Amino acid sequence: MNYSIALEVLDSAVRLMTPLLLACLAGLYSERSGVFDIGLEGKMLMAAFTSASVAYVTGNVWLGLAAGIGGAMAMALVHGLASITFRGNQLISGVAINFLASGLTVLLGQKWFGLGGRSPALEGGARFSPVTLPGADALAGVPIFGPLYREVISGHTPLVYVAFLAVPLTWWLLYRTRFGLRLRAVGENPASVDTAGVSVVRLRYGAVAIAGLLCGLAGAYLATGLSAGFVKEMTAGRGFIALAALIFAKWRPWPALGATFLFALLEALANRYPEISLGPLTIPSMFMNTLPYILTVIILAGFVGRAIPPRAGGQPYVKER
Amino acid sequence: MTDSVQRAASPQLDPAPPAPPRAVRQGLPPWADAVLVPVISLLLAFAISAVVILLIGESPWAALKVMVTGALGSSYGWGFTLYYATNFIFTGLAVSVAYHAGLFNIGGEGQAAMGGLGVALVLLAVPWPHWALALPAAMVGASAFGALWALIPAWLQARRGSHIVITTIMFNFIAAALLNYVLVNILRPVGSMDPASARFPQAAHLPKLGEIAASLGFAWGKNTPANVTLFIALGACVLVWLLIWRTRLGYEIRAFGRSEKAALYAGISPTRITVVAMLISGGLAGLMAINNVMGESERLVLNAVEGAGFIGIAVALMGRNHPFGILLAALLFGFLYQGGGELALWTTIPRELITVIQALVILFTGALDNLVRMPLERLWLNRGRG
Amino acid sequence: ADPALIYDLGGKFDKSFNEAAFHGAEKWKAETGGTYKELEMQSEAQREQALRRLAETGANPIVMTGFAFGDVLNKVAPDYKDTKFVIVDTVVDQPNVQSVVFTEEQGSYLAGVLAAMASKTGTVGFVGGMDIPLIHKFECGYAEGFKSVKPDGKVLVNYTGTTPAAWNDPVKGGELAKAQKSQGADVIYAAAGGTGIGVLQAAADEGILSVGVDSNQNHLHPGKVLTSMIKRVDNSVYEAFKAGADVKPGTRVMDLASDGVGVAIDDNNKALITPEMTKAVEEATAKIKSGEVKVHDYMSDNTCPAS
Amino acid sequence: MAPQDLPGNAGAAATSAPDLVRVDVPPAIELIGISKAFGPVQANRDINLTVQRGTIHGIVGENGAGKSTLMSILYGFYRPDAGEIRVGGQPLTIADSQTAIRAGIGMVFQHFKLVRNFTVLENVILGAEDGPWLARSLARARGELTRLARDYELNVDPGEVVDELSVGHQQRVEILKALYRQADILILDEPTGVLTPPEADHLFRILRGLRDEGKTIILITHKLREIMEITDNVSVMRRGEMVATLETARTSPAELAELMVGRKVLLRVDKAPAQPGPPVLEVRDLRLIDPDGVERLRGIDLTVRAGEIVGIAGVSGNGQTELLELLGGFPEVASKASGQIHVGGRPLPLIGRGADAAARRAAGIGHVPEDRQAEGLIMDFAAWENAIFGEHRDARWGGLLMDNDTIRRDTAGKMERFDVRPRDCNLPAKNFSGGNQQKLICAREIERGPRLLLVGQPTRGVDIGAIEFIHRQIVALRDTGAAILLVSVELDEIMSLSDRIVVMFDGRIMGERDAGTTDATELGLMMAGAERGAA
Ligand SMILES: Nc1ncnc2c1ncn2[C@@H]1O[C@H](COP(=O)(O)OP(=O)(O)OP(=O)(O)O)[C@@H](O)[C@H]1O
Ligand SMILES: Nc1ncnc2c1ncn2[C@@H]1O[C@H](COP(=O)(O)OP(=O)(O)OP(=O)(O)O)[C@@H](O)[C@H]1O
Ligand SMILES: [Mg+2]
Ligand SMILES: [Mg+2]
Repeated sequence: MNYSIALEVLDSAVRLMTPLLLACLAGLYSERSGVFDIGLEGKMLMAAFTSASVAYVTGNVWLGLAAGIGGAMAMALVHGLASITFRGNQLISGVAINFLASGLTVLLGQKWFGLGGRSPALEGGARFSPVTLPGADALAGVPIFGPLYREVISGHTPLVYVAFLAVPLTWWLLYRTRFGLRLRAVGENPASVDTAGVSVVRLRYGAVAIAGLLCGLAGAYLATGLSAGFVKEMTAGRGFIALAALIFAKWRPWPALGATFLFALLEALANRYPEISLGPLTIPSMFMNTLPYILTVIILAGFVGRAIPPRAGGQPYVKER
Repeated sequence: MTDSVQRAASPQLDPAPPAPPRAVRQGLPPWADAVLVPVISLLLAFAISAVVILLIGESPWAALKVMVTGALGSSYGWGFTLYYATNFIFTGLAVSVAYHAGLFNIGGEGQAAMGGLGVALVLLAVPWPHWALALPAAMVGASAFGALWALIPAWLQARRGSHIVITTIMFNFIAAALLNYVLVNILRPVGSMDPASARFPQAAHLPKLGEIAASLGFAWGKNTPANVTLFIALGACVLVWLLIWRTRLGYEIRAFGRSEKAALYAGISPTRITVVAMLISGGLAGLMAINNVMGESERLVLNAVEGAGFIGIAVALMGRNHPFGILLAALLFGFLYQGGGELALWTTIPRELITVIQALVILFTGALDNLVRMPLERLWLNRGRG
Repeated sequence: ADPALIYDLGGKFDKSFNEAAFHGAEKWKAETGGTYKELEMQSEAQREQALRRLAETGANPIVMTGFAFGDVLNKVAPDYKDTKFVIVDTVVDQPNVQSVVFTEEQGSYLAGVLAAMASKTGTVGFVGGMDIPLIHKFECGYAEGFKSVKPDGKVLVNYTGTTPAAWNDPVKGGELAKAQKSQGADVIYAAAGGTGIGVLQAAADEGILSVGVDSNQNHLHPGKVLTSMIKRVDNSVYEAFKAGADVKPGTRVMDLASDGVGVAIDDNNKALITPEMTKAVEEATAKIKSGEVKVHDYMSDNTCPAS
Repeated sequence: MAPQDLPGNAGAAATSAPDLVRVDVPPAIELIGISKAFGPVQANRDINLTVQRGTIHGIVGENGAGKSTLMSILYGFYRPDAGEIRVGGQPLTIADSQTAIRAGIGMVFQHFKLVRNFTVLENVILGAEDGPWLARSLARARGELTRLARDYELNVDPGEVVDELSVGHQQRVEILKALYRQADILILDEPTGVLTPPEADHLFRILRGLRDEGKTIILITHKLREIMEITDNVSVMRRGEMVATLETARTSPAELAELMVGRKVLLRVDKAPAQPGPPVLEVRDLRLIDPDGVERLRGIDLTVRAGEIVGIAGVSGNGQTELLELLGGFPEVASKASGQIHVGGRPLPLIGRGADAAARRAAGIGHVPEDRQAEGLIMDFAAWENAIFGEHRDARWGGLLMDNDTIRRDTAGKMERFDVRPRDCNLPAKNFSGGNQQKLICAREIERGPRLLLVGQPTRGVDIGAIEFIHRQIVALRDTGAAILLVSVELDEIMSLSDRIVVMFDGRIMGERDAGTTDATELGLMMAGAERGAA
């Protein structure tokens, strides 16, 4: 594998990891606040749908983005109601949200566009277009770094940069601000927050809303950045992979970056090398497609110790002595 | 799903918990809690579904009629409803056994798919003379393959600390790939377009409930897929109930699921319970293949599970992880599946409406039940006081 | 009796052959003013029942799309001797069944010829949905056609996945197209349902050409889709409906000769098709029709000589 | 751990009796007609209470009497159904803890409300940050903490993670939290339940210091000795009602106990001298290294004979927990152990196969674990299920299927004999009070008739009535000839229950004393690590 191929694979990995990273960070906020979220998939899907629909109707991708965020936030609100206000089972709520999004997107899409749940293709201003970072061309001549900057770092749609910036931002928010301190506390021991006179409910809603926002970005990126419109079930399990990455990363922002990058890199490699010949044996495509999942299991078994989730996660907060 | 999920069943796993939260019992009588709350929640879910149907410009009343008559209005409808319910009973039980051990098994989909492979291999390998002989063998094949598919994640969880939620998700993908490969390259008869195995021998045909009825001299559910597996599923409910609430193993599973520390105090081995519970769970999921692969399609097709593994999660959670609750929840989902299928078949309403209705049912009965319970409790208390 | 049409699990609007079938039925409806019943499958278990219920309500003929019906139809057809069934994409040997099969390899061959001539790099790509025999049939014909023009050229092949999501993952489709482009492919043929949408989109974005499948997808990105390998499922449905109860049982091979398959040339891609290309396609068509060129059918032996 | 060698000027100031309080100052707290119900449970009924400024006010009452509820209402954690609260003479509606904090009220809960993976500093500023950015708050808090530590002897390392702190230090963090918020009125709910005697003494010095500063302190405790020692006034609660408020100087422990329980209570353990038989438990050179590589047991030698109670005294965290867990068959996973354990003359494997809790039970060991809620019981299980926990494999409980009726009948008998209330074996364990949970465990472990009973902290957080009962049962078991190894951080309990006392410090046995001849001072010195065998 020479350098330019490596760059192409990396470039692909960056694109593929963006929705995973956004969703993973979404899960991070929610779960760090003590609200488990297996509804990442559903929120992303809803966002992909609403963003594509509105972008198509208005021809403006930014309005689409706003709608995507709105769609995911609506789902997040449902999750918040169920798991915070009504202290319901967070897992069931997450499962329900996945089903709800899967059904509603097609139902509404069919009603509006009559294309069996697909949205019409987006064109021009209804899609995100790549941005060329300053100096990308000027630096192209610099050995090693020049091509890396031009091919891998520059030339993505804005949401990619948003996703990458979200990592340090999340770290900073989590560990350097009052909000972050309280957020981490409420996921570990909500009573400590409550007795300190801070509202557990408000904090958790805040976290769940941020999760909605980030899922909105992820979904919008899928529909208006990576592809040009909505196709039913287009999230294709990415919400679950993001969840796996979150556990992998042990609920921390920088490792989340690493984990999602690893997943994306494995997928990009499998895309680039759909069949690998090992002498007489050719690994069939089915297994190359599954390679990322197999490797995940191996890595988990070999290198990652026990992942301890936020202590209060999954349990509704009830005042006790 | 996260540890979130994996340990969700057991909040007390926290090594040094302060006083555990006490279930705030506020005087709602048990029958109201068990019947009234779910029924009202269900009605709420249907009411919102009606709004959704109105939104897409259809008549909720007509839709309801199609669903009810299609699923429950005839022996034909029941024949399907029971068939789907049978699938969901198995996957629901599978999820619940693991859940009692504090393990969140989202791998039902893959385990059921592998169960199908087990059934196919058993039935194609031997020219079975009679279904009564083939059935036990196929059950062994199905549960063994399902259990095997759960064993690896279980072992990794117990020994390597790999999170069972991730590994079971991954194993769903790996099972799909394996099946894809085996069906296309090994089990597919030469010249066949269909990535499916050959038909199982005619003698291995499981009696359909309709056929049994016909042989008893009355017409019921002719040509519907419900078959004798239903009885196996009912038997499984009873056995799981006995296992969980009557055997020492079940006792240990429940104890471990609620507190690992306490389990150690009582001399219960975490590794053993994790592995055994997952083997049983995977075996149950695998057994679903008796219904859909051996009983219905009589050959193994790609994606034979059709999401029943995931529905099993909802069924188990809604059935409060109790076999009887799971039976009821499976029937409810069987009804939704069949009624919704009829709706999509015979009206212009897209099939995704069923998905939405399912989602609302799961949401209201499973996660928003306090929305109903809280006001009811207040009502009860006031009545009690006044 | 009214005719009936059953769509396979992919659904009526799969942008693929179910949708083509729908268009055929609609054409018949528009022409004759008749009415027809239509059903979309919801689950594997419904196939048999759907057939029986339609047969019992007197629908005739009953047309179904997809090889997955083959097994069930074999069982059901004998029970309804007076009803005619038409199955698309596989052969069912029953006296009241018409089996319509398409020589996708021939249409794909022509697409391969065009791709080879349009390609400047000598490398083209193929993106399939799932790794199943039907899709290999497309792949193999395409590769053969391509090699007939550029024997030393290269065909890159990717399959999307192993779960049903493989048919609905435009993001992955786009990524695969980009990966193929980076390996030099400048024409990419997608046989992958909703995933193909992403392939065509990415090809258009990346300034390379793509080839659509099943129905005419040239209009999706005018001037950027080289052509579409069309499979006239619509025609077969239309004809079955028109024949009504007099549908002829037996196997109907929809090949190039009977205009069952072909490549779409219309206003959207006119500019891309040079006169030489037109000529090459015409020649190949003639040779295939005459039997001078025999396009290999992957299904016959599960191998592909061209790859 | 600071033993009693600190200057005790607090003692001199302790003379500030209530009559010295100037009457023109309004009381710090007035509660008027407070009622609170949890569903059908009336936790507080029409409670009136006045707490004078600058005093230490004790509140006593049985488990479930409503003490914590009342204080939680004052702290804005619960809303009262009826009643009025006045703080400093002004009526105040305390809608949430924020209001209480602003009114100068701080509370240290029975179960600490700390974030275990946060540092001390982070815990202290949580909810009282100076602004949206942490750096400023942290810097200010660090300075403030240094000042508080100096002024009140509240030394804790601000950078330490709370999980790593001893319970006593965690409590200091809770107090620091309140002081950092400038609390004038400090409520402490059973603060000494988890403390060692030196830690408790230290706490009391701090409390006296705070009082002398003019702060008001409300102290809930089950230990009448503490009430007598430190409070100025004391209120007694029973079944949700306030039955009396007395001047401490004018009452006695016996009177308080009777007011609390409604009957006379024996405050001393009444037991015959031990008749030691042959050795039952022999431990030789036992060592344990925990998974982090820390050596927790450093060569323990110990013998317990039939018919005697050997008490292990020691500040918690000196290896007692590890010793009990290792003997009980469930040391922390991945620990390493060496040495010998003999029970009844037969050697037992230390760790791994054949050394799990089930094998230990088979060898005749019973175990009342230190942490009843996390180890001894499954809180969601019904009492009858818990009553066989650990011995559920026994053939008495049925064959292939368990015979639940037999188990229920058996449990009902145990609950009867051990006075577990309410006497409903179908109730989940979590619905029993702490004392009754402990009685259930004792019933299970004692009635098995073990030849050796391991007992860890048997009466932590348990009220007087239940303590009395549990102690009597342990003595009764001894009198049947069983060997008993008791671990407790309550020096009182160790001294009154044991026949022989050994002191553990830093994973070693510091020495052995006869219970009849030793005293608290001697033991206290050994617990603080004074030379082996010295003193
Ligand atoms: N949620 C509840 N539902 C019903 N009854 C309860 C509940 N919580 C407590 N009780 C009852 O209230 C009584 C007193 O329990 P309480 O909560 O005071 O325990 P506790 O004494 O605080 O335990 P600890 O020893 O830890 O302090 C018990 O008899 C118990 O049965
Ligand atoms: N959140 C709650 N929900 C239901 N019941 C409660 C709750 N909190 C307290 N109770 C009940 O109110 C009564 C009084 O409880 P409280 O904790 O105030 O007693 P306490 O005097 O502090 O007991 P202890 O000495 O054990 O701490 C008990 O019966 C208890 O079970
Ligand atoms: Mg209490
Ligand atoms: Mg209390």
